[in-house]
This record gives sequence, C-alpha cells and structure tokens, in this order.
Amino acid sequence: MKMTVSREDIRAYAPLIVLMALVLAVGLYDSTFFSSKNLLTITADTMTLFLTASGVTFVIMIGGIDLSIQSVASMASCILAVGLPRFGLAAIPLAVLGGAAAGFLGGIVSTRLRIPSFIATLAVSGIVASAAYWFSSERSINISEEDSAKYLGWAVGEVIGVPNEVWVGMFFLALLSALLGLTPFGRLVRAIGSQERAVMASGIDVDRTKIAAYALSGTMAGVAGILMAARLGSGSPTLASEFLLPAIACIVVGGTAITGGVGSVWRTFVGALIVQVVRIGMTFVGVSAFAQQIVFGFILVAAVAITMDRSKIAIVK
Amino acid sequence: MSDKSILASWTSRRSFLQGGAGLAAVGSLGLSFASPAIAKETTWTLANSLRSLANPYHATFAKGGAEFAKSIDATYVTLVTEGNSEKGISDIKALLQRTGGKLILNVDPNDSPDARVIVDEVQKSGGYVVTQWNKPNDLHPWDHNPNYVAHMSFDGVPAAKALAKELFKAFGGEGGVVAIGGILSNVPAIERKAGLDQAIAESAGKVTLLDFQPADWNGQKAFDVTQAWLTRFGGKIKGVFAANDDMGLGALEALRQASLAGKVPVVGLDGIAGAVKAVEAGEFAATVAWDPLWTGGMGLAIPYAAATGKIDIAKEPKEHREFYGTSIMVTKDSAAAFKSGGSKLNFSDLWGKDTGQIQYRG
Amino acid sequence: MLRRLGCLRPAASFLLVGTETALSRALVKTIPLQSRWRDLAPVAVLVALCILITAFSPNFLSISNFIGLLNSSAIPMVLCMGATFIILMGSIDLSVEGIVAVSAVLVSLLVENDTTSYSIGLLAVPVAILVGGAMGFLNGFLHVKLKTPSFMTTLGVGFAGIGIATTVLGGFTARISDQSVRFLSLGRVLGLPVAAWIACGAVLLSLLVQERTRLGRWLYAIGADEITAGYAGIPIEKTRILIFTVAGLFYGLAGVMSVAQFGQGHALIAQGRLFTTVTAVVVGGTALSGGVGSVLNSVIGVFIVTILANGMILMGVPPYVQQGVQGLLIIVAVTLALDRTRLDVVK
Amino acid sequence: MEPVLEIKGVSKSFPGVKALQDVSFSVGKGEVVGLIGENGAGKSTLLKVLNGIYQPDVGGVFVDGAPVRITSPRDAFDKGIAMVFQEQLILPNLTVAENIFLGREEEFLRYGLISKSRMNAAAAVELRKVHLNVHPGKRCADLTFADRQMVEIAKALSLDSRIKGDVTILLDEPTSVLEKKEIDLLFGIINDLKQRASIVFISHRLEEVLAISDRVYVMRDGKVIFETPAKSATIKALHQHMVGRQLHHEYYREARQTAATAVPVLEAQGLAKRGGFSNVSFTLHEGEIIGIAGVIGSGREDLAKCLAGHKPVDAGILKIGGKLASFRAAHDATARGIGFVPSERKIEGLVASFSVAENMTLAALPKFVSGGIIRFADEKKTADDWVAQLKIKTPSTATMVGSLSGGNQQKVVLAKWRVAGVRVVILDHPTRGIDVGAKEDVYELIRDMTAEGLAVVLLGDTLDEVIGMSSRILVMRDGEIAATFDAAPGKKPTQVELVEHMV
Repeated sequence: MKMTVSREDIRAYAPLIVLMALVLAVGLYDSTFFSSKNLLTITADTMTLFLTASGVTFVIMIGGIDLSIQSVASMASCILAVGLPRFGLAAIPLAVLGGAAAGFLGGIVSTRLRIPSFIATLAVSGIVASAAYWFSSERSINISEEDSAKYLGWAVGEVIGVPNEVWVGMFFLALLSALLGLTPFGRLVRAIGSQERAVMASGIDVDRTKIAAYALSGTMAGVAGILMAARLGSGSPTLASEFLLPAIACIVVGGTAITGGVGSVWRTFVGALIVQVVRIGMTFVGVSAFAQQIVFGFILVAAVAITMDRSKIAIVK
Repeated sequence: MSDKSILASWTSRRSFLQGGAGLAAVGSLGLSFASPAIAKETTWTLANSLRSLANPYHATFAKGGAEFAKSIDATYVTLVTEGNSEKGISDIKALLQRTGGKLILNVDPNDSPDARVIVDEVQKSGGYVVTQWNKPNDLHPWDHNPNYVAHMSFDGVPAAKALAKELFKAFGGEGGVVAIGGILSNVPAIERKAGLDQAIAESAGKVTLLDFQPADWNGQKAFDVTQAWLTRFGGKIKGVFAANDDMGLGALEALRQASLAGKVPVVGLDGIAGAVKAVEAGEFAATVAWDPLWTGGMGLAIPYAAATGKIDIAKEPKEHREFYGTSIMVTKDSAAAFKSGGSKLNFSDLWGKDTGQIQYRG
Repeated sequence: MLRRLGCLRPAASFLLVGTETALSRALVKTIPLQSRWRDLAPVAVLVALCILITAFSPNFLSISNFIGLLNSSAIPMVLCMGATFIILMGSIDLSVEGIVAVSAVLVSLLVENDTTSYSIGLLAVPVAILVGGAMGFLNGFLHVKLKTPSFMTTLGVGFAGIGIATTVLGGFTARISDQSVRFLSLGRVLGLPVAAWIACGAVLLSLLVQERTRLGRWLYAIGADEITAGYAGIPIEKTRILIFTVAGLFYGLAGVMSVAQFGQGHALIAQGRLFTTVTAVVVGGTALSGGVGSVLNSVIGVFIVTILANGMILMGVPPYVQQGVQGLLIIVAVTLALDRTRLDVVK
Repeated sequence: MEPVLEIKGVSKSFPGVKALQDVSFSVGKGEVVGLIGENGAGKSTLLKVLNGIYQPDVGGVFVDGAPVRITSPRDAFDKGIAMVFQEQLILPNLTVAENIFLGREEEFLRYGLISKSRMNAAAAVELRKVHLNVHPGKRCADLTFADRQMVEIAKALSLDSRIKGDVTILLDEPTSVLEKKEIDLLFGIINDLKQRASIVFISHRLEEVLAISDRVYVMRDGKVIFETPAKSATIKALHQHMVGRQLHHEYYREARQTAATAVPVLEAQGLAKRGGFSNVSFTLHEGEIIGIAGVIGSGREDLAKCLAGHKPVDAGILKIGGKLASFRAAHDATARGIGFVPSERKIEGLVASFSVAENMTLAALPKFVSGGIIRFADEKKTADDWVAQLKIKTPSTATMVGSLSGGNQQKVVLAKWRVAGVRVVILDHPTRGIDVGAKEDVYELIRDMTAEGLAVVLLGDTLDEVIGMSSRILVMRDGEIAATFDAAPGKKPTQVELVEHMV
C-alpha cells in the first residue's frame, strides 16, 4: 500500500522531475546555463509558447483538439498592430476578442454541426488565416516605438529584475489553474472528458461548456499573439507560424492525456519549459543544427513516456 | 580555399556520399553530433541564423559562413528558425548567453519584425550582427553603432524585372504569363511581384498576367497550382514566372507531365543548382543567383572586421551599412561560365560586391 | 395474441422484459437501410462539388484536367491508405511528412542522380518502401512499448524523419535523371498516368487487407473496443505495431512517387501532406474515434479534397481568401458527408 | 461426481476491496450450477477468475483435476471454458459471424485470406443452435439488444463443436435482457448441452436459478456461505442466506405509500413520438408514484426518455407545475425540476472517474458556487450527509464512484437528484441488476422521496415492483395507454389484470 502511494506521488510530479533532470544535464555540460539571467530569459521566451498552449489544454481535456491556435495568434497580432494607431489601448481587448470569436466559431462548428474538432478547427484555421491577411492587407505591420512604449510596456518591460513576460505567464497560470480547479466550468470540463454522456444525462448543457472551452482556447491564443506582437514590435499574418505542433507537444509532454479527462494547466506550463529547455539545451550542448530535430523528436517521445499520468487511462491510443 | 564554388563544394559532398548513401544517414548523423568545442571567452564565436537547412539557398549560405570561419579558424555554429520567429530569437539569446556576448552573428530573420529584437539583444550583450533580406524599414545600422554592423540585401525589384524580361524574350514577347508568389507577407515576395508587374507594364499590353497565386516558397504547391492553370488556361500560357527556383522547378515538373517542359519557358530566382541545370537544358529561360555563399561568408567577415578593430564601422558611409549585393543573371549563354567561375570568395575585399545603398519604396 | 397469452405464468414478471411488437421489429429493420444511404453521402458531396466547379469553369470536365486530377490525387491516395488503417484503429499518425521525406531522399540518392554515383534504378522502389515500413514500425513500437499516445510518438518520429532527410542531403536537393523512376510519374499506360495505376493498386491492396485478412478484422475490433478484442485473444500490441508498419510501407511508396513526380529528393518534399491526408480520411466519412469507416471512404475523401484545391484555382478565387473558402467548403462537405448518427459523442 | 472445473481456496482482492475470500467451488460433468448472491458478493469476480480475466492472488484452478493457470479468456476458451458476459462484449461494427469467430479466424483462412462464405456458413450453424434467424453477414449494430445477447450465447456455444474435451459455459446474468420465449429457448439449450457440457449460471431471478440448476451456491461478501441441491432449496431460504437477515415481510413498503395530493406537478396531454408512442395523457401529482407497465416496444422507454428531455416529443402538450414546457435536451428538463435515473448506470448515470461527492453535486453545481468558486467544504458536508442518510458503503466521499458496488452506485445516482432538489424523478429500471438487499434500500429511498412530496414515474424491472410501489399504474401497449389502474395500498391490481392489457 505505502509503496504504491509513494509511486503515485512520483507520477504526479513526473513532469517537474523530468524538467529538473534536463536543466541539470544541460547545466552540468555548460555552467553558464545555470546563471539566473539565463534561466529567466529562457522562462520569458517560453511564455508565448505556454500561453498558446494553455487554452488548448482545456479543449484537450474535454477530449477535443484545437488546430486553429496558430492562425488565431497571428490574426490577433494583426488586429493589435492595425488597431493600436487607431483605437489605442482598446486595440488590446479588441485583439483578445478576435481570438475569442475565432475559438467560439470553432466550438460552434464542432458542437452544433457535430464535426470532429480536429477537422472543425482545422477548417476554422483557414478562415482565420484569410481574415488575418485581410486585416493586414497581406503585409507585416510595424508597431511604432511610442505605441509599444505607451501600450505594451506591461508585456516587454521588467519588474524587480524579472521579465514581464514571466509575470504575465504566471498570472495566467494562476488564473487558468483556478478556473480548472476551483470553478464549475473546470469541474465540467473534467467531467465531460471522462464521461460525456453521464454529464448530459445529469442535465448539463454539455455543448455550452465545450464551446466555452474552445472560446477560451481562442482567447489565450489571442493573448499569446499580443505578447508575440509586443516582443517583436509588429504584427504579421504569419507571426505564429510553426507554433501549432510545439504547443500541443507542450501539453502532452506535461502529461495531460490527449484522450481527455486527465490533466492540468501547471502540467502544460512545465511541459512548455521542458520543450524550451530541450531546444535551447541543444544549442548549449552544441548539437549540430542538422541533428537538432532528430534529437528533439526522440526526447519528446521519451519525455511523454515518463510524464504521462496513466492512472485513470485504460487504453492508450 | 577562397575560390570554392557551390559545385566544387558539392564534389566533396559527393565523395563523402560515395561512402554509401544507404549509410549516409548514419554517417552524417555521426558527424553532426560531433559538437564544436565551446568558445573561450577571449575568442569570437561565429554564427549564421537562417530559416531551414532543408533548402539549397540557405544550405549554401551556411556553407559560406563555415568557410569564412575556417579561414580564420574560429568556432562556427548554424542556428535554424524552422520558420518559427520565437524559436529563432530564443536560440540567438541562448548562444549570446553561452558565448558571453562574444558572438558574431549573420542573420536572415524569419520575418522582418524579428530583426529589431535580434539587434537589441546583440547590442545588449556586446556582440556584432549583420542582417540579411528582412528588416523593418525604420531600423538602421547607424542608429545602433557599433554592434549593428550592416544590413545586406538584394534588390528584388530590378532583378525580378530583368528576369521577367528574359522570360518574355523566351516566348517572343507576346502572350499570357502566370506567376507563382512566395508567402504573401514576405518582403522579397512583394518586391519580386512588383518587379514582374513593372516588366508587364513596360510590355505595353503585349504581355498579360493571366493569374497570380502564392505557393509559399513551396515547390509542391507550385506543382499543383501549375497543374490547375494548365487546365484553366491551356495553350494561353506562354511562360511561367516563379518567385523562387524551388517553386519554378515544381512548375517545371507540372509542365513536364503535360509534356510542355522546354516548350513553355520558366524563370525563378535564387540560382540553385537544379535551376541552373534547367537553364542549361533550356527548360528555364533564366534564374537570378544571389550568391548565398558570398552573403553567408561576408555577413560574418564584415562584422568580424568591425569587432576586431580592422575597421571603425561607425565611420563607414551609409552605402557600406545598408547595401545591395551583386545578383547574377544566369541564362543559357552565361550558365556554363557561372558554374565554372562560381563565386570568388575574397574575404579581404569587404564591400567588393556592394552595388549601392538600399532604396526604400513606399 | 394467443401465442402471447401462452406465456401467462406465475412468473409473469418475465413479460416486462418484454415480448417485442411488430412496431419495434419494424424499427429495427429500418436501421441498416438508413446507414446504407448514409454511406453514399460522401459520393453525393463529391458529385455536388464537381457540378459546382463545372458551373464556374466548364473545362473542369476536360480530359486534361481529369488526368491532372488523377496525377495530383495519386500521392495523397497512397498516403491515405496507410492513414485510414491507423485512424480505423482509433490512433493517429502525424509522421507522414517525415517518413515520406526520408524514403524520398533515399530514393533520390540511390537512383541515377547528380549527387551520388549510385544507380540501382527501380530497385530503389522496394528499398524506399522498406525504409518507410521500418519507420512505421518504429512508430508502432515506441507507441506500444512506451505506452505513449500515437499522437505523440508519431509527432516525434515525424520531427526525426525531417531531421534525418535534411542531414542526409545536407540541405541540398538531389536531382534524379533515372528515367525508369521518372516513368512512375511521367509515363502513361492505357492513356492514364502510371502514378494513377500505382494508387489504384494501393487501393485494391488495402481493400483486400481490410476485407479479407485477419489484420483487417482485428484493426476494426481494436478500433471498436480494445478490451473485448483482447478477450477474444487478438494480439493487440502485435496488431498495432503491424498496422503502423503497414502504414509506413505506404508512406515509403508515396516517397518514391514524390521523387518520380518532382525529379528530386528534398527534405520538405512532403510539406503540407499531413493535414491534407487526415482531412481526406475524415471528409471521406471515417471516424477519428476509430472502428467506423473504410479505405473506400478515403478514396472519395481524397478526390473531394484534391478537387477542392484544384477548383479554387479553376474558379479563380483570389489567393488570400482561398484558405477561408476552402475551410468553409470542408465544413460543408463534412457536415453533409460524415455519418454522425454512428458517433453518439463527437470529440 | 468427478468435477470438470474446480477452484480451491481462491482469494482475490482489489485496492480497498476483498472481492473473493478463500472460495472453493466446483462444477461436475454435465451439471448446471446456479450461483446467486447480492451485488458485490463476488459472483462476477469468481466467473472472471474461471475465465482468466483475473488471476487469483491465492488458491488454484483445476480442470479435470489437474492444476492449470488460465491466462486470458482466449486461453480459457482453448481449455474448454466459455463465458457469456453480463455487459455485452459484441462489437457493433463487425458482422454477426465476425463477432462469433473473432480471434479465431484461422480456421477460415485460405491462402492467408478469410473465406467469408465459409465463416458465415459456420456462423449460421451456431446461430441455429440459438434459433436466431439473422443473416450472419449483418452488422451487429443493426441487431436488437436481445438478439445481440443471443449472438453472445451462440459465440460461447461455438466452443462445443471445436473443443474435444469437457466443455464448461459460464453464463453471467444471461437472461436479464431476454424475452420469455428466448429464456425458455435458452433453458432448452442448456438442457441439451448437459449431454456434453457443464454450465455455471448467474441470475438475480431466483425462480430461474431454481428452475434450471442442479446445485446452487450462495455467495455473500466474497465468501461462499451456502451450497445446496436445487431440489431441496426454497426461494425464501436462499433469500435469507443472500441477505443474511430475515426477509422484510413488507417488501415494497406499501405502508409508506403516500396518497396523491391534489397538486399536479406534471401534466401530459396527447403526447406523441413518431415510432414510439402516441396520444399519451396523464397527470402526475405531488407524492404520487405512477408506474408504467408494458412490454418492450410498448413505447414506455421512449415515453420516459421524452419526459426526461433526452428525446423531443413530436406532438402534445406538457405542463410542469401548470406552466407549458418543451424539452430539446436533458438540461431543459432538469431546469424544470425533472431528474432521470437511467438504466445504463455506468454510462449515463455516473462519471466513473469522479469522486462520490463530485458525482452527487454534478447536477446542482451552481448551488455550491459563490463568486464563481466551488465551496468545497459545503460540497463535502452535503455529500457526507447523503452518504450517511442513504447508508452508502464507501471509504469516503473522495472515493472514485467506479470502485463502488452497483447498489451503492445507484444510491449515488439517486442522491445526485436529491441534491439537485428535483420535484419529479423518472426511474428507468432503478433496480436492474441490483439484488434483494440493495433493492429494499432503493425502495426505501423512493418512499422517502414521495414522503417529501416528490413525484415519481417508475418503469419497473418486474411487474411485482410496479404493482408494489405505484399509487397508479398506466399500462401501455403499441405506443398507447391501454389501461389505467388505481393501486392504493390493499387495493392493488393483480399481475394477470395488467397483463391482459399489455398484450
């Protein structure tokens, strides 16, 4: 009995343990990696990835998937860049709203038309991409120094030596964890992922919860897009390209079950850090650019093998 | 050493691959894992950052960097963005951290906005950087002395315009053409389209643009697009303009399947080996070579000179800070010469191929 | 009536569990009929799509376009044959692009080309297929033995595949000059492209596997309920690994075909194939939840997706709205084609 | 008699549960052994040990006196043991024939290819044994539940023509979904099988067990506590051994039956559902239990689902508390104070991986939320109260519901609706697969609800149940209400009276 309990604990913290191990490994190879500045930078650089993945975590927990996030993030960046000069601060909520709307659309298509989310969100992704090209008139748009100073300082500056990206990330980590752990919405998300029909029969509007999850996913993609735009000082319809698969990798590497029901936001946070440390680590250890993708691929698989919480999962598909 | 053409370098690859293509994977894997010794705090580490090693242009670009590094025997690293701006930037930050700022960087930013961030980071940690192709118009090296050494580019507009004229010539200057573009929002893609449009305008209605489709620099997409065009326009298509050689070659294969290869001329830009061959075979009317070996090398040579005090970059004129490189038009007649001559790498003549200060168009 | 009264016994409680009435019998009868109609829905969508496009651009129906379509659907078709099996099993495979790249690069280096001096001609075909199979096996092996979701393992192997292809070529492309290989794409037999014939062969082969082999039965069983399948003594792990291997073989074949089509080996030769493949499978009416569908559905799916892309250009849809229009049409197509009556819960 | 299959001193425990404790059990050649016991008594676990799904922690399994290790159901099959599972293991997407021979296709292989014609022919033979005339090539999704059960039995029977030695067939609640004539058929089959096979038979219907068995084992709390020849056993005695206490003489708590108040809660006028029922009108009052009797296809299941909002009605008027109501989905019904206790408990009743507390509050979450945050303390307190009040056997309210016994799970489902404070509860076979002890608790709970003024619609598992519990009984036939009976205590209609209108 005792034995199994402690094993449970280990499984629960597996993602953290893996992260520690990786950091240690890279650090032992090159001690400069340990410098607090470096670790902070790495964390800061991870936040856009984490934010993009954070919302999708909820969608994956209801047993769906959202493939539209990267177009949504790009679109949000365009809305922001176009909007700042005209509407000033209002451009930020506008961009977030855009993201939410896109997610909402995905949710509607998936639930109301009963189309598998894989395809529904993929299709919506196309629509969003077109929208982004339209907003930006097919160009990448600079955000003027003064605008970014005036409206985006919260995202790029530094407070007590910690980059603001980290603060932003922490804020949403706390917020979303609370949402998942403490609110009825979070409770229902877990329930739907585990046994949707029972939730339906309990007289709960499952579709509404699902749509909310997709909208949340879009919202967070929007936030991520804003952060990217703030960091790069511009918006572009291709700003977040190549973000989709890494983002989903973060979630799964964190140990959230792709089949739904089991998972958490902190897992995604740690997962994102794992992905980032592996990438940067390879640069530190000096793995050649040719080999990096190969190494990356296999480390991902290994990480998931370790971190995945199988206690409540009967079949691995 | 200094005179080594793309092709010459290939022969060495060939001899290596003789080892057994079957084993090639294993072999080169083995090599690639051999990690470069970490730079001492005193010496400079050299790095090229580019989109992907999976395309000939950037592969050659990286090779140029490696060769300059060898010439001064310094550590050389290639960073790959995989089309992901955030990754590209965080990799650069990591390298700056690892080398304690003793980094000389030659970067082809994934997207123009990235340039600003990269320049800031490099300046913060005291490295030296040269940017290629993409940067915001209001970002200038002379505003970031001395660390932002220079921005090199190639003027896509006149190049594409001249290329288009070669294409028109190839089919007799009269009829319809179809054009394949790069990623809609990319600066080079926009310039090259502009060049084509100018050429068409100057043809005084003789040449018409039947249709324009972006294929995101992807030969595969170009293939499908061209195939559909052949149905839609059939014989009306007299020539195909592609914004880079990869897409041009994709289009060419589509033509070949309709057994039109060589009958309907194609043009592209970059001057990759495959395109040059196609030019010789008369299937491409022409291609424009950007000389990536040179940009890959000089992009490091110039900031190295600045870093080691050989030149005082702040005192250099603007046309040495933001300048166009030399592009070579490769046609059937010039192809042979281009291959044999290849690109003379003379790392001492820093601005030898400078063809004037960059012009900004609204 | 009398027969029913016959069962008046002390333990009449049995009755409640119930004698069926003509009514409910009738209800039962109607089910298969409906589902049979449902199966034809994807075909209907395909036809509708063709009519729509023809309305805008009559030469859609031209022979040349027909040939062209066969050509551009050939490779996706082969890919879908593999992917369908995996999806029927309830798994997913994201390594398509990686595996195709590796096999393509290898072929381009083994046949007459401008980078190596090898020239084994068509012998490269079996080699490439086997390499694909090997990577497929790796997918299945890692997935089963490490108990990691196929989503993740295949993603990882996919990354690795692209990496390997890039490394082998060092970023360059190997142009092939081997005409026997080019023939696989450029050649015509009975007026149809060889590639189309190969795809046709692949379809027939997978149909045979699906309908007439134990592997076929077992993957349906696993897709429907892995535990029950296990009770029946089906070697779950072996079957899963085998299916991933088979899929790999198809990807390998697709690799050769890509080289034949583009005349060069290239690490990004399969860029964008992944999502087209999965979309095609689903549009065809195969459920991502597993157990429901068929390679025939995927055949229709591939045509729908290919014709959709082809139609965009035929109809002259402006570039930057194309993705959007395509998205919308996909939604419409799936809405009409997918038999959602079989999936009580949509994920 | 020489036992063909025997287990000696077998114990098996799962986290927190001792499922089997030192159980010994044997089946003689050609013998039919009945196995009875309350839910959670260990019957199914015992069968699953015999079938190789579970390995015993202690003790041994013997076939023909020789110790064996049965590694899997397939292994059991090869050793001459086949099982018909309570929860059907028929794959809907495969054909009848493919299901029967799943995993054993090799006998139909020709050049590595399956010969469908031969497989279907072989399947037809097995189907004939159970007198089921469906085409072997038909997809099982297109069969009725009962027909699938027969296919499952045919699958087990396919053993006897394929195994040379002795054959044992384990039947876990095979009859619960079968019609009378199918049950008679099954018993016929069992009697034929006796020639060469032995049978282990689990059922919660004691009459059945006594009718068919030669010998009967009674299990309680994971132990075999009684064994007797069927001839010398009585239902009453068996009950006592199962429950371990005197059988309550007032089984259905008729004394507590409340008279319907004048306050109507739910009024139905001319409700109709295409292919289901038509012209259904009745009024349900506070504190009233309306029982609905009818055979499968009488439309009562559809009616229940429509009242619970799981399916929309096509016509008619439905009033809740005097106000018009139209349900598009279940949540519309709950919003109007209607709760539904489904017959498919594990799928529709509970979220198995959720804790007892989480399940209890699932239908009433908003009640436990302030400022958008769940008040976990309140939730736990409420759950504790209900666990105590309903005598739910669980280590704690944080325990996963999936690990509880069927009876206790059902109590959690009922608690869920009590917490939600619904005014109407629709009970669809609330005691299906539950046995005496748990049943009585459930009846008690139903009485408690009516005592508090709740109204109940009851689709009973047996006629006795409907008659015993209901204040009024609607008999449905071919989708219409054929008769209505008053069922005040003492003035209850007889089964025969009802049956006349049912068929």
